[in-house]
Amino acid sequence: MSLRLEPRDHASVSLKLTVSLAAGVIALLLVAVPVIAAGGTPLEAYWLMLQGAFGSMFALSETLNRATPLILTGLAAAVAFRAKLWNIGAEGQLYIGALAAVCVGSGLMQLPPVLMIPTVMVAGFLAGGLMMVIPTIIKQRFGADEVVITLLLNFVVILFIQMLVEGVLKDPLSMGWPQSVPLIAEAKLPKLLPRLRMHWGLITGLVAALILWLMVRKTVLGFEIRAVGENKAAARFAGIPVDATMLKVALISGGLAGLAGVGEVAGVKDYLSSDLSPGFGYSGIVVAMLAGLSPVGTVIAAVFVAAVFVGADSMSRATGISSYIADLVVALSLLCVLVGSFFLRFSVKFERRQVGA
Amino acid sequence: MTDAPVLLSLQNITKRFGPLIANNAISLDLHRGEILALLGENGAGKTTLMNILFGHYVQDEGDVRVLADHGALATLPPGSPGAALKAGLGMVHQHFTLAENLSGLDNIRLGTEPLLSFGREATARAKVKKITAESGLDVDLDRRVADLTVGEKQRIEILKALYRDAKVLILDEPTAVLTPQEAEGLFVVLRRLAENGLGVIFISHKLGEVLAVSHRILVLRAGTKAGELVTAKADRRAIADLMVGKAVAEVVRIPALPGETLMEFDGVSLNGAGRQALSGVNLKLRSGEIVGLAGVSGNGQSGIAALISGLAVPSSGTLRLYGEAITKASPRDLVEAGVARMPEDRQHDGVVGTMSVADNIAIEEVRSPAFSKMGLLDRKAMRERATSAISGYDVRCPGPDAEARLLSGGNVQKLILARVLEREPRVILANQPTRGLDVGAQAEVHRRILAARDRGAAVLVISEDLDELFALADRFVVVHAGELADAGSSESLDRGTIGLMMAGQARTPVGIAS
Amino acid sequence: QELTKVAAVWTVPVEQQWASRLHNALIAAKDRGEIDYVYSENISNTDYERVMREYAEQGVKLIVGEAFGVEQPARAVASEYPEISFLMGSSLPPVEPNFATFDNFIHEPSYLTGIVAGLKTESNKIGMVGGYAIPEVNRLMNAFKAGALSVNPDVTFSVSFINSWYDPPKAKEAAFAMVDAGADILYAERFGVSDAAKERGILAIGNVIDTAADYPGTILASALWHGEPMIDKAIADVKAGSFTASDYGIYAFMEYGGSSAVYDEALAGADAVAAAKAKEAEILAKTFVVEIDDSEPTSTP
Amino acid sequence: MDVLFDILGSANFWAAAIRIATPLIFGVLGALICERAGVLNLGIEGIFVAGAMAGWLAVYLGAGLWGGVLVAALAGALFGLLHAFLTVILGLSQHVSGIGITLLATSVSYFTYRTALPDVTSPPRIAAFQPLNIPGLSDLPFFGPALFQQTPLTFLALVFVVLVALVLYRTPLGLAIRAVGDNPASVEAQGLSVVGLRVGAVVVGSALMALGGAFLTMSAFDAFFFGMVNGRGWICIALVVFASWQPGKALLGALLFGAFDAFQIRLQAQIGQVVPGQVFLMLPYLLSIVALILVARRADYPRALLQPWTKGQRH
Ligand SMILES: Nc1ncnc2c1ncn2[C@@H]1O[C@H](COP(=O)(O)OP(=O)(O)OP(=O)(O)O)[C@@H](O)[C@H]1O
Ligand SMILES: Nc1ncnc2c1ncn2[C@@H]1O[C@H](COP(=O)(O)OP(=O)(O)OP(=O)(O)O)[C@@H](O)[C@H]1O
Ligand SMILES: [Mg+2]
Ligand SMILES: [Mg+2]
Repeated sequence: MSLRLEPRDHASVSLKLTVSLAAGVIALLLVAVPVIAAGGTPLEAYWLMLQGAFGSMFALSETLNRATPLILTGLAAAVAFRAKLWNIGAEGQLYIGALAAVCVGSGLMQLPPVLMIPTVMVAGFLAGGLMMVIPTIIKQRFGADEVVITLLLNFVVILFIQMLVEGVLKDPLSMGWPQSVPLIAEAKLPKLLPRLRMHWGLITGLVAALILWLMVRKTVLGFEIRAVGENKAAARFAGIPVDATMLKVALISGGLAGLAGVGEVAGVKDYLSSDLSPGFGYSGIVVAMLAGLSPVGTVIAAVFVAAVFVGADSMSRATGISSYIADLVVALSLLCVLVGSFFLRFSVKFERRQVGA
Repeated sequence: MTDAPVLLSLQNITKRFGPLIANNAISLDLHRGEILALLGENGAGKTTLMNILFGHYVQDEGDVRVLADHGALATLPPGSPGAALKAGLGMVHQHFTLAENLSGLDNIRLGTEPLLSFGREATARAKVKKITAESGLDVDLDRRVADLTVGEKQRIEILKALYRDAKVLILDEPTAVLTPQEAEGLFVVLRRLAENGLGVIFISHKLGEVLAVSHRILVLRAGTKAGELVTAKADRRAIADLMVGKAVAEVVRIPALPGETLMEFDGVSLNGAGRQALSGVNLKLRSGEIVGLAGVSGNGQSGIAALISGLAVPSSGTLRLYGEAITKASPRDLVEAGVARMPEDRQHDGVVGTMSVADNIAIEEVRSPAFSKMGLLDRKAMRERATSAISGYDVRCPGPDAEARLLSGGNVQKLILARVLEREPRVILANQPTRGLDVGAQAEVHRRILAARDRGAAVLVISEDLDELFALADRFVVVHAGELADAGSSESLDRGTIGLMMAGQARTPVGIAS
Repeated sequence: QELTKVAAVWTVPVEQQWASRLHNALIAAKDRGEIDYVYSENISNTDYERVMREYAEQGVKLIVGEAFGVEQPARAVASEYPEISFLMGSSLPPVEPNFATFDNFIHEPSYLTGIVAGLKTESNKIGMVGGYAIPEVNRLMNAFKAGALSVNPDVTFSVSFINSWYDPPKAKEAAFAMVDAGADILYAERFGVSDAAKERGILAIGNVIDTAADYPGTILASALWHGEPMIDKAIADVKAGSFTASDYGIYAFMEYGGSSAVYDEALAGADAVAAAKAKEAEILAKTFVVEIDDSEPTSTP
Repeated sequence: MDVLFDILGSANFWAAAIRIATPLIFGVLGALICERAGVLNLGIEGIFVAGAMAGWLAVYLGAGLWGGVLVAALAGALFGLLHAFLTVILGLSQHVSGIGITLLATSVSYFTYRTALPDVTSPPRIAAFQPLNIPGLSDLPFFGPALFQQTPLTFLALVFVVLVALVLYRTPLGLAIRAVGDNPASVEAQGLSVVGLRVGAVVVGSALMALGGAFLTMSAFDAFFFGMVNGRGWICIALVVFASWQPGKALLGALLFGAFDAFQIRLQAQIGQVVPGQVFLMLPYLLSIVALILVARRADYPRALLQPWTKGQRH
C-alpha cells in the first residue's frame, strides 16, 4: 500500500462543507481533553459553547460584535496578502485609525451625525492607510522587509498611543486613568438594536467585504492587484504600474484596519486607550488565511472565530473552568481548520503499486 | 556499441498524473560509453521519465535497474534520489537545482559528506580540480552561484554529477541556455566522458546537436516510445517526422523589402548592472525587416531588450520611436504605441501562472476600452479574444479559463505571440523566441514572425541559436561587451564571421572591413 | 437554602497583588459557607461588559470587579440590572441604586512605611518602581514619599514605571538600575523589585501583600491591604437587602481594618518602628490625616 | 553627558545589557535556524511562554534546574514539531500556522498553569539559577562584574551562538540547511531529504526559543507570571532580519537591544522622566527599522522562505 497525494484543481462546495464540518468535529473532540482535565463534562461544555455563541439574542449580538473588527482586519490582511504585501501591522493600523477617529470626533468640529460619522470614518481609513503606505514605500525604496517593519510598528504605535492618552489626549475627567477624551455623540456609530452592543461597524464590514468582492472579480484594479501579487515581474513587463498598484493595496489594507479601529472607539468604547484591541489585528491574519483570502469567506471566518471565542469564554464561566480555555479552543479550532484546508488542496489516495521483482 | 554491458535499464515505466498518462510502459537500455539522445515534443514525457529514473517522481508501474558493483542489474527503490545517486546516476536537471547563496564548490559538495562532521573542503576542492582538468569544465568554484552566468551554472551542474563518480549522466536540455560555443565545449566533454565508459542520456530539441553527438536516438511521443534510431543512419526529417507524427513543413523566408525606420538607437548607453551595460549603441529597426542580434549571452542583449521593453531608460543617447525621442517611456506607453515585446524568460516575465489564459492574453491591454469600461472588466470581451487566440495560434490548453501555469513552454510562447501580434504591432522584439521549443512549435513561431515582417513590422530577434538567426534575419548585428557592430545582410555572412565578431575579435565582417 | 451567589470579573490574573486581596477575601467567605463564588480572570476591557452581563444573566446577587477601564458600560449594565448589586473598583462616584464603588486607599500605611524608610536609609536615596502611573499607584507612592520626607528631608527619590503590570524580569532590571544609582531602599510596587533588593543585599518596602517570608532579611516594612472588611460588609449588606450605592473605599482605611502596616523590627530598628507606630496612633485618633495625592510621582530633580 | 558616561562606564550596566539580551539571543538563534531552512516560525512568542512555563513547572514539581531546562527545550521542540508538521509536511501557510502555534502554546501554558495550581494567590517560587562565580574571571576589575557574573543560561546562550555559527558555516549539515532555505530542489537533487532537514531545523530552532522563555522563569526570575514574555518573541523575529540571518550579527543585535533597554532604565532611574517614558521604549523598535532600511539592500534573504515544498510537485 502506498499513500499518495494528488493536487486538486478545484474543491467542490460539498467538499468544502464536509471538510469544515470534519475540522469542527475534530476540534471539539480535542477540546474535550482540557475540559476533562479541568474536571468538566465535554458534552455539557459543547452545549454551553453553542449557547454562549448563538443561544440568545444577546449571545448572537456579542458574537457579531466581536466579529466586527475581525471582518475588517481580516479583509485588510486578505487584500494585502493577495498582492503578496505581507501586512502584519493591522494591529497598529487599527490603533491609528481609532486615534484619527478620536482626533476629529471628540469636539474638534461640530457636524450633524450624517456628516460627522463619514468624516470620522474617512479620517480613520486614511490614517490607517497611511500607516501601511509608509512601510510599503520603505519596501519599494530600500527593499526593507515589510513583515518586520509592520510588526515593529505595532509596538511603536501602541507606545505612541500610551504616550498620547497619558499626555495631550488625556481626558481631564478620567481621574488620572490613561484614556482619551470621549467622542461626541454625533460621532458615535449607532447601535443596531437597543441594549445590544452590535453597531453600524458591522454593516461597514459587510459593505467593505462586498466592495472588495466586486473589486477582486470585476475591476481592473482587482485584476492588476492579482497580477502584481502572483508575478511581479510579469506584471511589470506587461505594463502594470507595480509600485503604484502596491501603494493602492497598502492604502486599502491599512485603511480597512483603520476602520476596525474606528468601529471599536466609535461603536463600542467611545474613547481611546492602549487596551482597545485584544489582538484583533493579529487575529485578522488568521481570519483572512482561513478564508483563503476571499472577501466573502473572510466574513464567515470572522464570525466563526468570534463565535468560538465568545462561546468558549461563556462556557468557561458556566462551568467554572479557567477562562484561558477560550483561547485554547480558538487555537485548536484554527489549527484543525488549517489542516482541513490541506484536504481541499490535495486528495489523498491509498493504492497498491506494482513494482516488479 | 550495443556489445558493451548495460549500465541502466528501464522496464515498462508508467506514470500517470491524474487522467494524463505521461509515460506509458517505456523501456530502454543504456550501455557503457553510449550517448543516448532522448527526443520528443514538449510535454512528450522526457523530463518525467528522467525524474522517475532519478527518484524525484514515483512511477506507478515498472522498474529502474542499475548495474551494481557485483556486476548484475539491481532494482532501485522508487522515489529516492539518494539511492539513485548512490547507484551512480547523475542528473543535470532541465531547471537548475542550485542553491544560489552557496559557492559552486559548496553546491558540488552538498550531500556528499557526513552531515555531522567538519567537512572535507580541501579534499573536495582537489577532487573537483582534478575533474575540471580532465573534462575541461572550467569554472570559478568560489563565486556564489547567484553571480555565475547560465553557462557556468550548467557546468556546476555537470560537475555535481561527475564529482559523485557517476556511471550514468542524464542531461535534460543542457544546451537550451548555452551559447553555441559553450554547447560545443560541452559536447567535447561528453564525448570524452563516454570514451571513458560513462553512459549518457541527453535530451535536446536541437536536432543538429543530437545528430552530432549521440550514438542512438530514442523518440517519445505523447508518453509512448515512438521509435528508436541509430544516429549514424538517421536524418533530420526522419527524426522530426517521428517526433511529431507527421511531416514538419519547412519555413521559407522571402527577401525583405525594408521601409522607413520605425525605431532607432542613437548613441544609446546604459549604466549599471554589468550584464545589461551598453555603450554608444546605434541601431535602426526598419519596417519590413528582421534584424538578428547575435552575441554571447551577457554581452548586453538584456540591456537592449530592457530598453525596447520600457524596463530601462538610456543613461545617455536617444531612443526614437517613429522619429520621436522616447527617453522615459514605460512598458505601458510602448505597448500603446504599438511595440510588441516577447520576454526572454517567458515563465518569469511572460505570464502570471495562476491567472487564466484569457487574463494573460488581455493583461497588456486591460485598461484599454477593448477590455474595460470605467474601471470594470469586460470579461466577455476577454474570453472572446482568448478563444479566438487559442484557435488562431493553436495554443494547446483546456480553454480560456485554464491557468497559464498548466501550459507547456511552447504553448506559453504561442500565448505570448497571440497577445502581442494580435494588435498588429509595428515594432516587434522577439527575445529567444523558440528557446526550449520542439521543432513543430519552432516552425510555428518562425512562421508568425515572418508573417508580421511581411505585413510591415520592424523586428529585432535576439537569439543564441545561430540556426534560428540565419532562418529569420535579413540583417545581422552583433553585440560584444556592450558595444554593437553591424554585420550586414545575412546573405553575405557565414557562421565563422559571426563567431569571430561574437568573440570580440572583429569589429566588422571580414572582407567588408575598410 | 441557596447560597448567595457572588461573581468577580478581574481584568488581571488573580495572582496580581491588587485582585488577589479581594479574591482571597471572597474565597474566605466561600470557605466559610457564606457565599457561592465564581470568577473570570484576565478579561480584556473589550470583553468586560459581556462578561458582566453573562454573570448578571446567570442570576448572581453581587458582582465585584474593576470598572476603571470601562466606567460607562459598567454603569450601563448596572442600571439594566437594578436587582443585582455591583461593587466595582472605580475612580468615579457611585450611582444609585446599585452601583457601589471602592478603591485601594492604603495611603495611610504607605505613609507609615515611608517613615521607616526615611529613618532607615543611609545613602538617602530611595528607588521606586511602579507599573503604570495611574491614581491607584500614584497615591501610594506619594504617601510613601511624604512619610519619608516628614522624618528625613534629605531623602531623594528615583521613580520609574515599567509600563506593564506583569513583567517581573523587567521590574527587577529597573530595580537593579536604582541600586546601581545608589539607592539602598526600594519601594516595591511590582513583583520583581524585592527580588532585586534581596539579590543585592539591600532593603525593600512591600506593598499591598505581605511578602516578607519570601524575601527573608529584605522587607523592611509593608503597607498591606485587607479586602475582608469591605467584602464582608458588602456580602452582609446584600444578604440583609441593605446594599446601597455608596463608596466602599473607606473600608480600606486603617480605622476599618482595611489596611495596616507591618514592620520587621529586626531590620528597621526599634526607633523607626516606634516613630511609625506613633504616627499610626495619630491616624487612628484622626489627629493626623494622610493627604491623598493622585498626581504622577516624579524623581527628585 | 556625565550621566551618559556614568552609565556606560558602570560594569553593572554591561551586566544588565547581557542579562536582558540573553532570552533574545536564544530566541533569535532559534528563529534564525528555522528561517535559514526556509520556515518562518511566528510561533516563537507562544513557544517562549511554553518554555517559560514548562521549565518552571518541572522545577517546581521537583526536577532539578537542568532538568527544567531540558523540559523547556522538549516543550519547545514539541510545538516546533507541530509547526513543522503543518508547514513542512502538509505545506500549509507558515503565517497562519505560526500565529496558531503562538495562540495554542500560550493558552495551553496558561491553562495548564491555572489548572495545575488553581489556588495560588502569590506566585510560587523556585530556587532559580544563580550567577556563577568563575574563579579568576569573575573577580577581574570591571570585566568581572560586567561580563563574568552571569547565570549559567547566559553562558549557554553564548555557547549556542558559537555552536550555531560553527554548524552553519563549517559543517556539511550547515551547508545543507543553508541550501534548503535557498532552493530545496538543490538539496533533493543531491539525495538529501528536504523534509528531514526542515523538520529538524524547526524542531531544534523551537527548542532554542523555548530556552529563551526558560531563562525568564529560571534565571531572570524565579516564578511564572501570565503575560511575562511580553513581546520578546516578536522582537526576535525582527532581530533575525536585522542580523541578515547571521549568528554573529544576531548576537550583536540582541546585545544592542539589551544595552538600549538597560540604558533607558538607568536613565529613567537617574534623571527621571525628561521625556515620556514611551519615547525610550519606542526607540529600540524605531532603531531596528532604521537599521533594517540600512542593511536591507545587502541582506541575503533565504530565497525559499515561506515557500512550501512537496515532493513530486513542480515548483
Ligand atoms: N508534476 C506534475 N504534475 C502533473 N502533471 C505533470 C507533472 N509533471 C509533468 N506532468 C505532465 O506530464 C507530461 C510530460 O511532461 P514532461 O515534463 O515529462 O515533458 P517533456 O517531454 O520533458 O517536455 P519538454 O520537452 O517541454 O521538456 C506533461 O504534459 C504534463 O502534463
Ligand atoms: N505543476 C504542474 N502541474 C501540472 N502540470 C504541470 C505542472 N508543471 C508543469 N506541468 C506540465 O508539464 C509539461 C512540461 O512542463 P515544462 O515546464 O517542462 O514545459 P516545457 O515545455 O519544458 O517548457 P520549457 O522548455 O520552457 O521548460 C507541460 O505540458 C505542463 O503542462
Ligand atoms: Mg522537459
Ligand atoms: Mg522544456
